[in-house]
Amino acid sequence: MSDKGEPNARRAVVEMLGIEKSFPGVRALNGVRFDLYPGEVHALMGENGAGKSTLMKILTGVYQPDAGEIRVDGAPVALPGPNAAQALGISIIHQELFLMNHLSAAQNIFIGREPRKGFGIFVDEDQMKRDAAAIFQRMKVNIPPAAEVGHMTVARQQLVEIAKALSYNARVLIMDEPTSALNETEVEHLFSVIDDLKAHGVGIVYITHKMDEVKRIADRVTVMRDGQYIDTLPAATTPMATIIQLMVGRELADQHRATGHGTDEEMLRVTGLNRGTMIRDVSFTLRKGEILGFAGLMGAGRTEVARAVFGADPIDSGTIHIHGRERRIATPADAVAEGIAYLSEDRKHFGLVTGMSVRDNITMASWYRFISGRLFMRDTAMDGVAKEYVEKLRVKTPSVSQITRLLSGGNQQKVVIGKWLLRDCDILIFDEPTRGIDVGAKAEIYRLLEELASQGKGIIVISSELPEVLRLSHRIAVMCEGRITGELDGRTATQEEIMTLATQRNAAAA
Amino acid sequence: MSDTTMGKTGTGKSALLSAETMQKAVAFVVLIALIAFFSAFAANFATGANMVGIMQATAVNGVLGVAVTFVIISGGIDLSVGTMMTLTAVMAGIILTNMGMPLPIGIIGAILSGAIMGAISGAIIAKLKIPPFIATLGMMQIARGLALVFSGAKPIYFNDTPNYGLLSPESSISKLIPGVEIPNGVMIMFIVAIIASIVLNRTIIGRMIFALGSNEEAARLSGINVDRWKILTYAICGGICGIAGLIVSSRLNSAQPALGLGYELDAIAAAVIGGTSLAGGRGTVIGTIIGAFIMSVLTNGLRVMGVLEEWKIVVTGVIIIVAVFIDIVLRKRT
Amino acid sequence: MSDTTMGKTGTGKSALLSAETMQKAVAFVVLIALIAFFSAFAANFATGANMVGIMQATAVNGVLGVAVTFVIISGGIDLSVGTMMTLTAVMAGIILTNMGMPLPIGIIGAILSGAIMGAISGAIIAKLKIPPFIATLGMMQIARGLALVFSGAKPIYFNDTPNYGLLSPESSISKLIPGVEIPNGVMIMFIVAIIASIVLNRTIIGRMIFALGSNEEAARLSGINVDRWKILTYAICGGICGIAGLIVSSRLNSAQPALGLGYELDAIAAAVIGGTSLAGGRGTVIGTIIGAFIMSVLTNGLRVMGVLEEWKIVVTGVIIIVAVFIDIVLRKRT
Amino acid sequence: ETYFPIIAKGFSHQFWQAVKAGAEEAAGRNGVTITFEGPNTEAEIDKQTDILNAAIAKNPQGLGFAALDSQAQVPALQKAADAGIPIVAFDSGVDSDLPLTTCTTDNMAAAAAAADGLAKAIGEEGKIAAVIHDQTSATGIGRRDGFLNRIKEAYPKIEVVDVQYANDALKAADNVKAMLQANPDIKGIFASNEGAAVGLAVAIKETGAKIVGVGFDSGKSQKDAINEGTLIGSVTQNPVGIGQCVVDSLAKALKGETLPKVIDTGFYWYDKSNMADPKVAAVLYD
Ligand SMILES: Nc1ncnc2c1ncn2[C@@H]1O[C@H](COP(=O)(O)OP(=O)(O)OP(=O)(O)O)[C@@H](O)[C@H]1O
Ligand SMILES: Nc1ncnc2c1ncn2[C@@H]1O[C@H](COP(=O)(O)OP(=O)(O)OP(=O)(O)O)[C@@H](O)[C@H]1O
Ligand SMILES: [Mg+2]
Ligand SMILES: [Mg+2]
Repeated sequence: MSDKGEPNARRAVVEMLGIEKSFPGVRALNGVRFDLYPGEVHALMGENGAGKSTLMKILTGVYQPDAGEIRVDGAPVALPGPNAAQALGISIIHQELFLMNHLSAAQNIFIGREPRKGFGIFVDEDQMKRDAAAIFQRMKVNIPPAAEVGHMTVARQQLVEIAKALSYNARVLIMDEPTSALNETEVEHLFSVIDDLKAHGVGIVYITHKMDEVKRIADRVTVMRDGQYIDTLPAATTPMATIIQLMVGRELADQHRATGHGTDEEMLRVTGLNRGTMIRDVSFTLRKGEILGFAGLMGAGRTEVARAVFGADPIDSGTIHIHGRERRIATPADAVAEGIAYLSEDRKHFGLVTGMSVRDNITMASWYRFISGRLFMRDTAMDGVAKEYVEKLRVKTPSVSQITRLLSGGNQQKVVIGKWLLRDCDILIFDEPTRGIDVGAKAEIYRLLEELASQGKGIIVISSELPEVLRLSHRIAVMCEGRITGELDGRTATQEEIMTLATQRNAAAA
Repeated sequence: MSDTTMGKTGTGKSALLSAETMQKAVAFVVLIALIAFFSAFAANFATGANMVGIMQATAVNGVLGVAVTFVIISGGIDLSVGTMMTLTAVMAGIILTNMGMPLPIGIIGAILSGAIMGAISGAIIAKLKIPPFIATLGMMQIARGLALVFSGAKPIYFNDTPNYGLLSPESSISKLIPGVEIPNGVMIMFIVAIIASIVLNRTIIGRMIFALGSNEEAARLSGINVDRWKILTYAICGGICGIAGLIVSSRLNSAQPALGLGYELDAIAAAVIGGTSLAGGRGTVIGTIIGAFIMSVLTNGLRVMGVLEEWKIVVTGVIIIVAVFIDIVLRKRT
Repeated sequence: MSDTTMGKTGTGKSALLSAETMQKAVAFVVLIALIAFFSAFAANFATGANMVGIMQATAVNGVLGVAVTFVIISGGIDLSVGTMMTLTAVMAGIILTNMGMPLPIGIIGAILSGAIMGAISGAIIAKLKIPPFIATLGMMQIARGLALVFSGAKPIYFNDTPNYGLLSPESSISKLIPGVEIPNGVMIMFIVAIIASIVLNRTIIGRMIFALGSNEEAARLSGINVDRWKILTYAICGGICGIAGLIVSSRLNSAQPALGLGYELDAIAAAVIGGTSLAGGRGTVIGTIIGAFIMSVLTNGLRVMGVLEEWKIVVTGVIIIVAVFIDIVLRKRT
Repeated sequence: ETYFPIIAKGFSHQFWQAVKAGAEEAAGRNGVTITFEGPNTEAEIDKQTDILNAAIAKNPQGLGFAALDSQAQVPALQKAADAGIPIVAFDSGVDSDLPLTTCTTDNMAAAAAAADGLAKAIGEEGKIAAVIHDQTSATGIGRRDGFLNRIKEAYPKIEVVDVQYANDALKAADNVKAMLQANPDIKGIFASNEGAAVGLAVAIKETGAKIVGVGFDSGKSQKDAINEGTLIGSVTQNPVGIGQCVVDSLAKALKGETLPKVIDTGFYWYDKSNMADPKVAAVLYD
């Protein structure tokens, strides 16, 4: 079937043919095919909502296809549930984290497959912790197996998910945006694990929106668009531009660096902010028309700072000046009233009311504007405004009345962005704004942020992707272990400079 | 692009509408089936007088169901609705009988005292972060105890307020449209339901309640003053309990201080049978009213059929489960 | 690297342990404070006999609390524990008195019938996707009705089973250690608690229960047969209700078919006061036992102080809220 | 076919089951059918009114009704009377002329008899207490006040130190134990219904307290406790007789016989000495 870039003449371990899947109002997959050979990394790419996650959920028995055939080792199989897929050696790292928050890392990894003792009744916790520690060591990450997952950052939770998938020792491993919350080091460690798996003949499906990752590890690339199969190409010889063009069906502007800088007018001044051990004496300023990047390794405390400034978490000490005047911000409501917006890194839990419509989510922070007679909601007006933003941000949704939960991850992110754009705050804090967003949309969001800055807003961008920080920021604050370890000029900073500051652990002692 | 979006929005909206309609329709189907069954198999069931009796038996549970529907949609629960109703009835008794004030003050007093108690529950939940189940379990006891304290553990009669019967047993509508003997208590239930429905679906209060129930943290991080809306939600619930208190005490021409325990479970059952999700974020007032009717049709029908009391209890348990099951199955089909 | 990991594992473990210990300690602090208060202000409270009385008053609620703790940790709720207890007591009565079978068969019969009823609730919840609140609300009625049907709405006495008293009022331990007059019913409660604690924390069953309560969807996607474990959880809950049924009927030397309504709320309150989260995924059996003790110390203490019934109700409501509040505040501090 | 719905104040408790048994016996004798219904608790007055409405809807030939509130349900009864349905009240009356007769025993007088029994057993002096099954229902209030008034009027040397409320046997047992704890010098306790009396007996047994226990109603537990000496005696109304009276009276009314305004079905103090007395044994039930 596929004569392009096929690794060798071995038999495909997985083949999917003519897969169809519809959800109410959405044709998610339309005659999609896909195959995977042992020992290859097959990247699956496409814009938000192209159907990547859905295709993989079908392969892992989470969804049932409406039509089509799945073959494993050449034989047609039925996958009525996750069990069936696991039994065939297919395992997945889900895009949305599916973890049990009250259980420890080790308990999550081995859930349902616990090592037993005492006639198979009792769980052998020690054995389990040892096994988990071994997997973490292989991934070169430092997560205590007994730590409760609910207390971890999204990044660490993602690492636990990866560890869990690895623990199955599967023949087929599907990774749905495994690195969306990871920093460069962790990504490198993951890649070496992937290389190792490849060497052992494991077939890997790799879904990502990060082009450099595809170049780095993929053997073949399959591109999907609007629920349809577009093409399968060898990763090494195909120019990225071609792939992007296939994905989006149009050309994209080149990447470039930030130019100019903000005005001298100070919008936000944070002084001596402290919160437990997570935020230590953090001070910074944000100027009008400026994009201030926050860089750092996982757990550096950037999210903590953002949440504290936004009033989402209580602080121990510190003052916040807005437009030169000291303000007490105790709740997010205070913050929004002061013109601060915060886009959370965890959209599922903190960003969206997933049970409500796209319209209600986009207008949520601005509902007060859509009230007539002090009580009644002007739904038609809200529809109009929401439609405007759906078009502006190219949200892929059948209508603004669609329940947000049914949107793909990236489109959900756009809805949250839309919410804050509509609220029209002066100070915008974007925490991982492009997490899970495809290249096309990413460029649009960058353009949008720049436009907002040029309109005179102050913008803080927290991002774990260094190219993104460098691409956007006029100034870059780097954090390590709850402190700001340095500030760099965005026009001249390099990745190396940032990494140096981000790992300056002993700055604490000084 | 714009055109497609427009077109799709249209269908989306009507799809939503029909889903909502469907949800009510589901409970409605169960109700109609029950009525048809009893009409066929229980002699004397399908008489006008019995229908009025059923309506009257629905009024209190229906109003309490509406009260608790607000709270459940907001992601909470209120176990105190039954005893709160009693406490408000006692308050009305104190104001009208013991203090001899005019009727409107008694009405306002009952509703207001319910709203205040509800607001206290809400404040405990919002500010002290006590789970609603526990906060209102405590409030259920507090209201029950206070009702006994205030009334001196004796019924308070409304004999000095001759027009108190206007609130429930009398039928003002029958004076306008002779033959339509619907008691005022039932009319009040319908009016409460209509207003509640408008509040939930058309006003900012309702929108906030749905947002709280769907994802409170996301609402908070959108700059919404979550605590304030939560307190308001429980206050509304308490105020509606006050209306239930007026209906029940008007019907009995007395505030009975021990009544109300266990009513909370019936009210919650009515809401859930009517399609309100205990997880929050989903529900309709009309569904709750239908749910309350299902419960009282069932009780009445089994009684008219002469089913043994103990088997009646068993059957009621079974039907609660079956009704919700049918709701779930039919709703999934759409 | 490996070293650090190991080191952190160590701290992780002790941190987890101390968090758990803390949770129990919190409820314990409230309990001690209550006991200290009543010892100081209620004459005759702090006597050995009264302590035994309190323990005995705790036994039934404690065991029911443990039963419902399983279900709550798994993310569900069981409103039927009280009437299920009654039904199992009636089953024991039928087996022992009406059918004249030997005691062990009566014991097995009670526990088994509870487990079967529980499994039915679980199956309704898991297979028909009925919310636990509704499924067990229905089951609460069904069990209550069946208890009346099976018993003919009359108490069944255990006069023909002379050693039936062994299950609760008698004190076997006092024969071993004279002076320790702890009744067997209380000892059974402690044994149930210990076994339940081991099951929850050390066995695969417990792990699955925590997993279900923490994130059922994640558990399902991990290939766990969620339905089966859920049914088992409710079956365990029902079986433990059977033990409560034995204790209560042994103490009263009769199965009282009308008893049990309202006991479910006390059991749930005991669990929550003891730190079990109604959202699922978090809870301890020891906490529940302490919670049950808090409730009976409170009731007993207020009674011994001679507080008026109506005020006792109010105070109980307040203390339920305060106890959970202290739990939340102290837990946050750690 | 002649049909009488009998609406009681409850149905799951022993007392009401005994009334039901009497009513069924009389129904068989008179060749009529009956149903026997009641709300879950004696507080649910509105639910009882709903039951009454459903009963009226069935166009019965007669109606037996034990009103939970003597005033509140008169309008509902009026509906039955308007429909020409003969009404017989039982257990406690209603403030109205609607019922043709009332089959009742005076709760206050019966409780006074229990007070006499208790007073005599403790030598007419000392501290006593009471555990009442319901704080607000007519039966609970009647028995409590009947007991307390009698003590106050007739036995000046007896002091009532505590009155507690418990609606089932288990709670009554724990309640009595707490009461004994608070007042170790209590000489006697009165329990106002079967459940409370069972609880009282359990508590006396468990504490081994040397006190005089007096119960109310009947039932196997109580009879055994009296035989064993755990309780000294008890007062029983004649629930079986009440049930018979209701159905018999309705049957008579249909035949056009006139009925006295009140039919007192009586009550008996019983203890070890007279339990075997056929007159007493006849009104005791298991
Ligand atoms: N359960 C569902 N119900 C309804 N629609 C769904 C559901 N799951 C996915 N969809 C829709 O199917 C389409 C494909 O979604 P999918 O999650 O597979 O996209 P994706 O390619 O993974 O996108 P992303 O890169 O944003 O994660 C989207 O339009 C999405 O809204
Ligand atoms: N709920 C929590 N409980 C315990 N520790 C937490 C919690 N949330 C965050 N932390 C810890 O606080 C520190 C700062 O986390 P934060 O999320 O602010 O980092 P970040 O720089 O935003 O990194 P990320 O890229 O993971 O978002 C980390 O050490 C993290 O483990
Ligand atoms: Mg996806
Ligand atoms: Mg972060």
